[in-house]
Order: sequence, then structure tokens, then C-alpha cells
Amino acid sequence: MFDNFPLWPARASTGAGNVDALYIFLVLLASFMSLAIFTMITVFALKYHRRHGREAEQIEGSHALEITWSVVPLAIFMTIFAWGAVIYFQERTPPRGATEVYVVAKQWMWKLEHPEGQREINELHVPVGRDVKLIMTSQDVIHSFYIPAFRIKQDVLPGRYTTQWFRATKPGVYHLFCAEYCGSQHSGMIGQVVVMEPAKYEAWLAGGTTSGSLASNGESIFQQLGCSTCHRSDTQGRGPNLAGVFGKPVQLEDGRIVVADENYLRESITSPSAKVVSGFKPIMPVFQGLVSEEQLNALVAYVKSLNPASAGAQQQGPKE
Amino acid sequence: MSDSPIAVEHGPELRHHFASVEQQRDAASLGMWLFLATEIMFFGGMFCAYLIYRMWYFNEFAAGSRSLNLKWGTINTIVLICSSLTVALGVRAAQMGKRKLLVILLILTIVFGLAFLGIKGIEWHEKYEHHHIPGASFDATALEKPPYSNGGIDPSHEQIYFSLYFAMTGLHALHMIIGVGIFAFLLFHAWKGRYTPQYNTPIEIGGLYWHFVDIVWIYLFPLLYLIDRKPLG
Amino acid sequence: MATAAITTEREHYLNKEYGIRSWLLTTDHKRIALLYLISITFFFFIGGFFALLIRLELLTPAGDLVQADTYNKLFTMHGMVMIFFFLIPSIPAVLGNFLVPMMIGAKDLAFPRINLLSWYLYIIAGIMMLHCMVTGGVDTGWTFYTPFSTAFTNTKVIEAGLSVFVAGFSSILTGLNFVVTIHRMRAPGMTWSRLPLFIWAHYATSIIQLLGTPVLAVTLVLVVCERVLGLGIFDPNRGGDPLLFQHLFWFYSHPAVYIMILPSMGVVAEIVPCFSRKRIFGYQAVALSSIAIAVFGFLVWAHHMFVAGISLYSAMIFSILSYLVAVPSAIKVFNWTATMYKGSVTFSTPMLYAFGFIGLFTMGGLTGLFLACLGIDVHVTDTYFVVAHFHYIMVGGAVMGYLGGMHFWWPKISGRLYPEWLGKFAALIVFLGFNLTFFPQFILGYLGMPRRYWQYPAEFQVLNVMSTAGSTILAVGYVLPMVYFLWSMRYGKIADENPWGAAGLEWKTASPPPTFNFEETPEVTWEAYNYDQIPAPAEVLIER
Amino acid sequence: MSEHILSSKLYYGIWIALMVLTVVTAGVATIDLGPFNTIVALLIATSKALLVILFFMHVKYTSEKLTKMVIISSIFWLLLLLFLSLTDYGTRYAGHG
Ligand code: HEA
Ligand code: HEA
Ligand code: HEC
Ligand code: CUA
Ligand SMILES: [Cu+2]
Repeated sequence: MFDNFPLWPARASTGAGNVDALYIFLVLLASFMSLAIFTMITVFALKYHRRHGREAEQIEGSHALEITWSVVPLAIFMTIFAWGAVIYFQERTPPRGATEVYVVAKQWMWKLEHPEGQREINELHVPVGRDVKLIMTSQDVIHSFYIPAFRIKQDVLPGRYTTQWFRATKPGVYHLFCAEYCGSQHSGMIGQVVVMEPAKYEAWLAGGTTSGSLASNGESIFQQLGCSTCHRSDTQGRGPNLAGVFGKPVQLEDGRIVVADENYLRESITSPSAKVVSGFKPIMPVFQGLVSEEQLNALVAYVKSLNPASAGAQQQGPKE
Repeated sequence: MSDSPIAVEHGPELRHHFASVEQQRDAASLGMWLFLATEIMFFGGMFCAYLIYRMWYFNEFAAGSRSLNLKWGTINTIVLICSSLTVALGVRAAQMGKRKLLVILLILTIVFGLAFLGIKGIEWHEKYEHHHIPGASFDATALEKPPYSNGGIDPSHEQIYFSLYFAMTGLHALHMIIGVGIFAFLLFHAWKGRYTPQYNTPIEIGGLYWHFVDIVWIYLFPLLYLIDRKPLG
Repeated sequence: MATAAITTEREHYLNKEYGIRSWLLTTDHKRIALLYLISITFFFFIGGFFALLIRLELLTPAGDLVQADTYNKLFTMHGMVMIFFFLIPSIPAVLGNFLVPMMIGAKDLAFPRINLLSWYLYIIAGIMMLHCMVTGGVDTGWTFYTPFSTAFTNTKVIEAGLSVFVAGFSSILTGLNFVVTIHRMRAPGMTWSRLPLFIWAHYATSIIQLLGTPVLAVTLVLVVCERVLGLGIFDPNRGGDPLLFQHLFWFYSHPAVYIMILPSMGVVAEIVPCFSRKRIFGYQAVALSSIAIAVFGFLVWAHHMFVAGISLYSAMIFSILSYLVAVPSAIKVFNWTATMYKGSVTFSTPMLYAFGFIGLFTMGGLTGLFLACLGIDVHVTDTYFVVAHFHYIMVGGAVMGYLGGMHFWWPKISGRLYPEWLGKFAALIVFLGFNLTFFPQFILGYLGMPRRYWQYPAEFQVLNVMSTAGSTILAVGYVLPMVYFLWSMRYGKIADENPWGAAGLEWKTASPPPTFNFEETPEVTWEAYNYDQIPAPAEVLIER
Repeated sequence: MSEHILSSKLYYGIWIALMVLTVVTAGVATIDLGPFNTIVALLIATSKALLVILFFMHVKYTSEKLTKMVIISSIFWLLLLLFLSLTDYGTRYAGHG
């Protein structure tokens, strides 16, 4: 209907419909409320317009009315909140087993890396119907990874990972925007998301040149940097055995227990002394500044792949 | 408006737009208290940063705190407390109209204030010599690492402690400098005998400011110096 | 109240003394208000000029009018100037300064010299901002986000930061002055329950200024220290958290949006009863809702950070709290509307602006509810939807309220009436131009056009053209009042002390008022908005 | 709010108490009390601050309710800042990036 004058962008992910439904509800509610108020104003202004021989009638106010028009809006507000919070919770909790794509932002481009090792710049190819989780970090300032057609957006921060996920539903080419102001070429930091039929996607994957999967790259970096001298696959190493660490609670030396998520792995590498594993000495060297963001991603992907149970298992996300 | 603030009908201190001396004094005192409320929020921003980083980087904060000079810190706290006493006594002297006593107490306050700043200077200089100033020349290797529990120290996180240390003590010192300025002003007028049992509001509200700066230090001292002073080993 | 014949000879605050010195060294709150009026008008046109350049650039998808860096500086300076140098001081420092003492029956603010000092601080800050602009400008956005502002941009962050810091001081001092004045200087009989709602609104505003602004100040100091001295509190390379900056910034800047809107609400609460000839509906609720907005306003700041990387749970807490602050706003809207019920309504210029305010504020506020809703905000944050939301409230709401107030009290300020038909005409133009400028931006935002974009995909052009067209109409609407206000100072009809037949102490003294406001301190024996006791004016308003 | 001149003895008393507390807090810090070190340090600091506010700043004897309200609300606002920030920092890594 609105081909030439669209009111919303393409709806190309499982989440987009939910967001639009809530949005339409809000638009209707807001239109109704504004109309109600405008009508009241107009009617009062005309009906009680100043005339000779008619005086204003003094009215003090009415607590009953005032309470009504505070409590009723509050109730409506709480409904809106709850609806929005549910959607947000879904948007923020990636399902188990999602394909993990690593994103590195820098002024002013997006660098993406698929688990199979394909690298892309300012383009993201994904198949229809698969859950994709983006694990994102920035090399410099804050950026924001925004795909309007999927109704998702998440700031990308230096020094840590943020994540978001989607499942595309409609093949096509969609905008990818940087939504957080990041300097001169902020508006040039755009790209596209190409959603493909699974078969075409497989062909695309096969056509690309890669130097091995992300995790296997990680493994060779793990060897190069000498991580393997301390982290061995038995219990003899000076550092803990990393197999099966990801996603599990870790007992720390100072008594805390933390869940080993991506940010934990990242911090364990860039600043090992921040959280020291119980039973070990803080002897691991600081790798901050020695590894690039891409190498870090590969290392994290590698450590995650060491999970015997399930590759890419997730925290307590909802089952899909 | 060229009319001088001194209206003829009232005493010389009453400004024209107030109805009475009480009203004027109450206004001044409320004004100062509100100003102090803004000061709480001003330091509050830094306390918030402090709270979060101390939670995150406790080891580094502990090590940094250990490297501060406890002796100087304690002495400085005592110096400030003494200055608060002289201020409180000064307000009393002004209320009783004892000009000479007031002048002496104000001088003492200023001396204590300057002593505090001097000692602060010595401490900062020590930090400079030990390369504990955040930036390119920062060096955390000489820091004592608490050996119990977990002892790892990340030098970059250590810089956050020292950044906060310098920001907090620096802005506190700035307040002290302003305070010394205010008291020099009060001293001048006290010398001239402007303050009487009827009119001593400036001394009173100047005093409020000074006490507030003292209170800030009362918190900074444990927060910065006493994070971790347990015996090693 | 003696209706003294107004002759040009009567001495009042304007003609008491002449000469530059008598203005620059004045401690009369009314003269300081005029100093502010001139300075904020100046900055409004500077900010508006930047806005027009922004709109011109966005006329076409390609970035062709200015360079990318220039564009970034344009919206940064536009935001900073409009917020810190126009809207925050606008009503408080002009109308508030002029009216707060008069409305409570005082001769002046509690601290006249501090009042003057706060204007000088504002001017110093303004000069720093102007200097910063001509020598290169800043490009951080008005939000100064780290680490871009501390470590990446090479524009003049330090100068801009210090300028905003100084402007903040000026704002704190104004607020402090108001609180003390309202507490200590009320005329006999002026109890809290008899205070005009304009005073309540300013009281609430001042609380925010006092408790919020210092946090912004210290945050900017830390940013400056990070740039100059190499401290590392927000530096992610040293483990600092860039989000901490955002927390501290919004701790001030969200409440600051209520610094901008509350005074306008106060203005509307004066205008609507006057032109409905009725006491306001539910005085107490409207008064207390101002305080409630000021307090709740401090509980919601992280709704600007829903996608910034804060924790999921925190986002939910801040979302639900954001809705709390909408309740007192709703009360206000409904109570203003109810005030007209069974009134005797006239469409004077101030009333038209008040209508505009209520309508546009409602739309801006309702879209604020969209933004506070987590699921929606993820999609529309940092898009033009947000831009439209806040212009609806700040331009459609706050600026309309400010213009309404200027028209309402202009006879008091200048002693003259402006031409009524021109006033109405300008109000209409502003309303139409405004909606044409900003309504399309809601759609643009939902379509996904990010804000702070110098160039954009071609499919967004139609809506952008509409917006640009609207902004030129809007510009006309803003220039008109300035012209006829100036004109009226000389040629306008002479106003008597109460041309609207309004309630309130400020209308019980001559127009323009004498230097100490009242010939003798008034004693208040009536409730606020006692319109049943005030005859409606015969002549001025009876216009069909 | 009338003038109320406190005796100088009281001031000296408060001063001595403050000095003693300062020495105590520095001393206690060198004993290992586990997490209580921080708590004790803050308690002592708060009692010192209270002494200064109540006596040196005359809040106890001569000022009105309004002054107390100003003090209490500014502390309340400070706590707002700290606690609401903690809703983020306290839960940020609880399983969600
Ligand atoms: C004067 C300025 C002002 C005011 C008053 C407001 C008021 C509100 N604002 Fe707005 N806001 C801004 C100025 C303002 N805002 C600015 C400048 C920004 C962007 C900053 C930047 O990033 O540069 C912003 C951004 C902003 C965001 C962040 C968007 C983002 O970046 O993602 C959010 C999110 O929650 C928000 C929400 C609200 C809410 C809930 C209100 C509420 O107070 C509104 C309450 C009012 C009403 C709700 C209307 C009246 C009510 C009724 C008629 C009741 C009936 C209704 C029903 C029963 C449904 N605002
Ligand atoms: C009080 C606040 C206020 C006001 C009044 C306005 C007024 C206007 N703003 Fe404002 N705007 C902001 C606050 C405000 N803005 C803020 C905070 C931002 C965010 C900045 C950021 O992202 O950091 C913003 C951002 C912003 C953008 C988004 C830029 C981007 O994200 O890329 C746009 C785009 O259309 C815009 C347009 C306008 C327009 C058309 C007006 C019009 O209403 C202006 C109308 C006024 C005039 C047109 C003046 C008339 C003057 C003349 C005709 C003469 C000019 C000549 C001389 C100087 C001699 N503004
Ligand atoms: C000098 C030995 C040493 C080297 C080299 C080393 N580590 Fe470690 N590592 C440790 C020790 C000891 C620990 C446990 C204490 C701690 O957490 O700091 C550890 C902990 C870890 C952890 C957290 C494990 C858990 O069980 O929670 C990860 C992840 C890790 N290292 C990854 C790496 C990577 C990747 C490299 C190479 C880039 C590396 N390490 C190099 C000694 C080392
Ligand atoms: Cu990257 Cu904007
Ligand atoms: Cu907000």
C-alpha cells in the first residue's frame, strides 16, 4: 500500500514484526490521546468562548478526576513497559547454537568475520532462517551496529564485547548503518546486509577464499603466542586447562564466582590479573596491546571451540 | 542603578531589598547551604567513579593506596581539623565582638590551610618522583603488591587509581585555595573591624564553606589512603 | 491599587537612568532580565542559523553544501548553543528573573550582585563558545561522548567543555538565587499555597539546577583533565569505562530537559487561567506535579543508554522509572485542558501559543513514551525519531511557551502592546512551519535514518525536503515577533498596569514597574488566580 | 535562628574527639578486619563529619528545619546517583554481554 511512501522499513527478521506490532499499538494510542486532547481543547475553546453576559464558572478542581487521570495513564504505561521489556529481553538473549559472527568496528568501517573464516568489509552475508549472533567490539571509539530492516541496534564499544542477534526471514539487500556518532565519516560508515537463500549462501561461502576457520586461526595464534606453554590439555600446565571453560562458572581466587562469557575470556587475555582463577598464581602476562582485535576474536573463538559439550553453547538463554 | 547598596534608614550592612537584618542573614545562610549542596554533587560525580572502579579494580586500588604516605595523610587530616577548630572559634569571637581574637584565629586558619597545601605539595612531588603520575611516564613496577589472596596488578588499571587520586585531591586542593582566598578577604575586613556582634554573617558563611571542605577531606582520607593498610604477609 | 495615569514622565526601571554603565553594572533584576533577553536572543539566532545550514545540507542526499567535518561541527554547535546558551537560560533567566521577585512581592532577588555575576558568567561562557566556533569549533555532538571527545577528535573540546562548565555555573547561581528568594523574600500573606504556579515551576527548576548541574561540571572537568593532563578515568585503553561518562552526563542532562520544560509549563499555567478567566483546575496537583517532575526526573537518566551496553536489568529499571515521570506531565496536560471547561475563553496571542504548547508538548511527550519503551527504542534510538521527539518538546513545547510568555508579559516589560493581529499571524506561522519541519522526521526515524548523518540514502529525500521547507517557514515565524516587539517599543499602544485583567502581584504594579517593583510592599490577602474578583478587560481582548 | 553562642569548651571537646577519631581510623586500618575495614573507616568518617556538621556548623543548635532538609536532600541525591549507577554496574556481567 505504501510502496511510494513507506511508513516503515522492510520487515526482514523474526523480531521485526513484534516491534512493528508494538509500534502500531503505540501510534494508535498516541493518536487517540492527542486527538482526545485536541478535541477537548477545541470544543472548550469554542463552546466557552467569551460572550457578553456569561461569566466563567469557578471550579476548584476534583480529586476524583485527578486521581483517575493519573492512575489510568499509569496503568497504560505499565502495559507499554511490559510489552517493550519482553521484546527487549528477546532481542538481548541470543538463542543457543546461533552462528557467531565477529564484528570489529573502526573509524570508519565494519570488519566482519564468519566462523568459517570468511572476512567481509561493510557487508554481511547471512542465510535466511538461521540464528546469527554478532559479537562486536571496536578498535577506537563507540560505534553502533544498526540494521533497520531487522529493527536491531547495539552500540559497539572499545575494550569489551557487546552482542546482538537476529534471524533473517526475507532474502534481499538491506541497509547497515553506523548509528552512534563516531567522527568525520560517521555517515559514510554504512554497508549492506545481504540475506540469501540457504543454498545460495552455501555457494557464497564456498566461493570465498579463507585461510581456515576462525577457531583454527585462533589455534595457530594460540601456539604462536606461547599460550600453549602454560595452557595444556592436561592438568600439568602452569595455567588452567581451557577445555570446557566457556559458559561455565569459574571460581576466582578472591572468592567470587563468575560465568565465563566472551567478555570474561577477553578480559582474561587482555588483563589476566583482573580475575584470577582459584588455585593459580597471577603469572599470566598481559596481552593488552600485543594482540589485535582480530587476533583476540580468533583466540576467543578458539577457546570457545574447546568446549567438549557443544560448540558455541550459550549462557542461560531461552530455548528457541 | 547607581544607588549605593547602603540605604540610609537602616544600618549600613542592610541591603536595600531586605526588610530586616534577620531576613538578610537567613538568606545568606540558606544560600551558602544550597551552595554546599551543589558541592556535594560536584564531588559526588567523582565518588561515583571511585566507587565503580574500586569495585572493579580492587587490587590496583589497594596497591595504590598502600603507596600513599600514611604519615603525611594523617598529619594533614589533623591540620585540617585544627583549622576547623580555629574557624569555629573565630565565628564565636566574631559573635562576641572580639576583634583581636578574631584576627588571630583567622590568621591561624590561613596558616593551617597553607600548611595543608604545602604538605599536599610534598606528597604530589613524591608521586612525581616515583612515576605515579598517569600518562606516558607512568610506572607501576615499584608498587608493593599485596601478596595474599590474588596479587595481580595491571599497570593500566593502576593508572585509574592515580587518575582519581589526582582528580580528587586536586579539586579538593583547589577548594582549599579558594578557601584561603576567602579567609584572606575576611581577615582584611576583620582587621578593619567590620564585623560586630550584630553583623558577622560573612564570617559565619565563610566558616560553613571551610568546614565543608574539611568534611570532604574527612572522607577522602579513608577512601584514598586507607583502602588496604593491613600488614603484609 | 491606584490606577495611576500612565504618563511618559513617570519614573520606572527603564528610564530611571541611562547609559551603558547603568545597564552593565545594574543589580536590578528587571534590567538583568533584559540583558539576558538580548543575549539569549542573539544566541538563538546563531543556533537557528546553524539549524538552517543543517537543513540546507540535508536537502539533497549527497553531502554537497558543506564538508563532512563542517556538518559535524554544525550540529554540535547547534545543539550546544540551543541547549546551554538559549533554552536553559531562556525562561528562567529572562522571564523568571523579571517576574519571580515581582510575583512574590519582593523588591529584588535575594542576591542581586550574584544575579549580575551570573549574567557575566553567561557572557564569558558565550564569548568562549563564540571564540571556539570561529577558531575551529567542536565536533563531538552536544553530548561530548568519550572516548571520541577525549582521545580522538582534534577539535576544540577543551574550550567548549570549559565554556559549558562556566555556563553551568551561571545556571547554578540563578537557581540558587531563586530558591533563596522564594523561601526568604515572600511578601506578608504570600503563603506557599498562594504562590503562582509560575513560581512553583521555577522552584522545581531551581532544584534541578542546583543538584544536577554540578555533576555535569565535574564530568566536563574530568574530560578536560583527560585531554590536557592525561588522566585516564574514561579511557578504555586503561580499563576505564566509556559508559561511566554517559551515566554522569545523563545524570545531569536528562533532568536538564526538565529545566527546559518546567518553566514553560509554568508560563502556560499563568496564561490558560487568564484567558479562560478561571482559577486553574486543581491548583495543588499542578503545583506538586512540578516538584514530582523535578524529583522523578533524576531517576530515569539511563533511558538514553538502552543500546549503549548497560546491563539488561538496569535498562528495565530505567525504562519503568521513565514512565513514572510521565504521570505528573499527564496531570498537567489534563488540568490545563480542564481549566478551560466552563471558562470564558479568548484567543489572544499568548493563548494561541499556549494551545500550541499543549498540543505539541503532548505529541512530543507521547513520542517520549515510545522512546522509553525498550523494544521500540532499540530500533529508533539515534535516528531522526529522537530528533523529532525532542524538537517537538523543546521547540514545539518550550520555545512556544517562551514566546507565549514573552507576549503575555511584554506589556509589563516594555509598557507597550504589540500589534495583536501580527502576533496571531506569527503564532500561526510558527505552528505550521514547525509541524512541517519536524513531523516528517518521525517517519524518517522509523524508516531508519540515523541522526548526525551528513549524507543519506536517496530514498529518504522526500521527507527531508519537506523538513527543510518547513524550517524556512519556521524561520519567518521567529523573525516576525522580534521585528514587531522592537517596533512596539516605540510605536506600540501604551499598556496600562493590567491589560489582560490578569491575577497576580506583577499586574498590580505599574507597567513598566518602578525600580523596586512596588511603591510599598504589598500584603497578600487573596488566593492565587482569583479571577472571580478581577474584571475582564473591556477593550484589548474583545476582538473577534 | 537567633544568635546562640556556644561555649568554647564544647568546641575544644569536639576538636579532641575529631583528633582521636583520626588517629583511631588510621590505626584500625592497619589491623586486618576483612571487609569490616572499609565499613569501620566509613563509619568513623561519617561520625567525624556529623560532629563537624552538628557542632562546628551549628546545625544542632541554631539552625532551622530548612537547613536540615537541604543537607538531607543533598545526601539523598548523592545516594541516588550512586545506587542507580550500581543497578548497571552491579548486574552488567550477570550472564549478558
Ligand atoms: C524539554 C525537553 C524534553 C522533555 C520534557 C522530554 C520528555 C521526555 N522524554 Fe525526551 N529527550 C529530550 C528532551 C526532552 N524529553 C532530548 C533533547 C533527547 C535527546 C538527547 C540526545 O540524545 O541528543 C531526548 C531523548 C529521550 C530518550 C532517549 C532516546 C534515545 O536516544 O534513544 C527517551 C527515552 O526514554 C526520552 C523519553 C522522554 C519521556 C518519557 C519524557 C516524558 O517526560 C514525557 C511526558 C509527557 C507526556 C507523556 C505527554 C502528556 C501526557 C499525556 C497527555 C497523558 C496521556 C497519555 C497516555 C495515557 C498514553 N527522551
Ligand atoms: C532548544 C533547542 C533547539 C532548538 C530551538 C532547535 C531548533 C531547530 N533545530 Fe535542532 N537540535 C537541538 C536542539 C534544538 N534545535 C539539539 C540538542 C540537537 C542535537 C545535536 C546533536 O546531535 O548533538 C539538534 C539537532 C538538530 C538536527 C539534527 C542534526 C543531525 O542529527 O544531523 C536538525 C535537523 O533537521 C535540527 C533542526 C532544527 C531546526 C530546523 C530548528 C528550528 O526550530 C530553528 C528555527 C530558527 C531559526 C531558523 C532562526 C531564524 C534565524 C534567521 C532566519 C536568521 C539567521 C541569520 C543570522 C544569524 C544573521 N536540529
Ligand atoms: C605464563 C603462563 C601463561 C601464558 C603464556 C598464558 N597464560 Fe592464560 N593463564 C595462566 C594462568 C596462571 C591462568 C590462571 C590465573 C589467571 O586467571 O590469571 C591463566 C588463565 C587464563 C584464562 C582464564 C581461564 C579460566 O579457567 O577461567 C584464559 C582464557 C587464558 N588464560 C587464555 C590465555 C591465552 C589466550 C594465552 C595466549 C595469548 C595465555 N592464556 C597465555 C598462565 C598463562
Ligand atoms: Cu561509526 Cu558512527
Ligand atoms: Cu531523557
